[in-house]
Amino acid sequence: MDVLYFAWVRERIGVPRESVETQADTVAGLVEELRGREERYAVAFSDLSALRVALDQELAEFDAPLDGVREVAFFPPMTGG
Amino acid sequence: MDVLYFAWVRERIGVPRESVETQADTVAGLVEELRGREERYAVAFSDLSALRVALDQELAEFDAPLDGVREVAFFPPMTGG
Amino acid sequence: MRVLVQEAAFDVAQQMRDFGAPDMGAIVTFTGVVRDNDARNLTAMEIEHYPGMTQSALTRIAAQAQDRWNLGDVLVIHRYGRLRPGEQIMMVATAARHRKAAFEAAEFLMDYLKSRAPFWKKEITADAAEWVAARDEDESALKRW
Amino acid sequence: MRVLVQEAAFDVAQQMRDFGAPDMGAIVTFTGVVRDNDARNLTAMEIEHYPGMTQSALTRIAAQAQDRWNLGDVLVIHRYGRLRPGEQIMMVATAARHRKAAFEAAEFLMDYLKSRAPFWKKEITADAAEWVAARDEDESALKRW
Repeated sequence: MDVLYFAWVRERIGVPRESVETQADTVAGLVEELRGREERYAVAFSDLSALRVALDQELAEFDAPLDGVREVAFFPPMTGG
Repeated sequence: MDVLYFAWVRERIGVPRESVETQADTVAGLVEELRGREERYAVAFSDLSALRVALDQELAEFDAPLDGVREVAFFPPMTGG
Repeated sequence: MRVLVQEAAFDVAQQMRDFGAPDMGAIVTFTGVVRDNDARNLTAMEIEHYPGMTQSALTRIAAQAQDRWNLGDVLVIHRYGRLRPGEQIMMVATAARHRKAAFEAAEFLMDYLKSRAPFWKKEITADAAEWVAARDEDESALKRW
Repeated sequence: MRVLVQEAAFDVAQQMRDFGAPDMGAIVTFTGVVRDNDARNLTAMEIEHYPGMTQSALTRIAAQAQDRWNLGDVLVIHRYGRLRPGEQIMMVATAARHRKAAFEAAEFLMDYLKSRAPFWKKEITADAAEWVAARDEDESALKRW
């Protein structure tokens, strides 16, 4: 699936998007996998309360299932307006 | 003093303004005098709760003194905006 | 601050051209338009006012809003005379540092214009003319402030 | 309904030219402007967004407002990219029969744009660049609705 990063999440991980192969059932599971990859992921995902997630461009929770999802995006709380 | 009427008060009394000689101490006293003049005044001033008053172009209460006042205006509740 | 009482139509765009101030991040405007009545036969809305008092009453209301919300700018325009459905009656604009203040100040201005500015509206139809009655909600809206 | 996500500047006057609808007596607009920071050394505000999601998120928020307040018209414009102090970031406009609905709908739009539209702001100064943090008040403002 495609994994996208925005704002400081993007800066910490160093890329705006990447393709990820995962067996995780939920967003939380995917986050666990990513954290185990490299330090920069562990840093970016160290505090989930500071992050938001969207599945196929809709806001979701971290316990949401990944079944059928093609695009996951991680970002800090939005600051529009 | 000058007495001004607006909106339906003006229409009921039939003039937009007139000069009035009064001995009344308060607005309420002036209203009493006017009511006694003619039917059209009695009709216009029949329900004081439906009226507002301004003294020298500032909103006032019916028990306000007329001392030094040059212009009294009677009108229904305002409907600006 | 700009307070205009006029019979002529106004152009919102032109009024907003120089509106605002440095460091004011939020601008709110309200524009009132003559609506047709429920029977859809409104010919005109006639707006009477108290010439000697109107400008000073509006200026006082605008100054109160400016002080209370630290507005960087404030604008009030109110027309009088005979207006047709669809015509703009009035507008207010507020510029504040943050959105909450800009919204509150604009609502304050509207609540006070409704019940404390010396205007009276009359609805004219083909066969009748009726003064618009003040609504209890308009008077009680002032309690919020 | 009009929802625009764009890098280019917009002209409020031009956007408002055809705005509104018959029988809508109240029009409220909100315009957001880039404010300088407290140290008065802001060079630019950089606004990042999530291109695939932005338009649909804004459209959903606008449609919610339209349904809930029976708006005759609704407009949302939000820019992205590099903006200088004083530039307009975004605007919303609402047209309703009465003023209360027009104000509420505009405040609803702003509260949701702040916390539910995928934009992120970064303040650029001569020697630093810092992401603007979301404020707890902005999140809790949503509870009102």
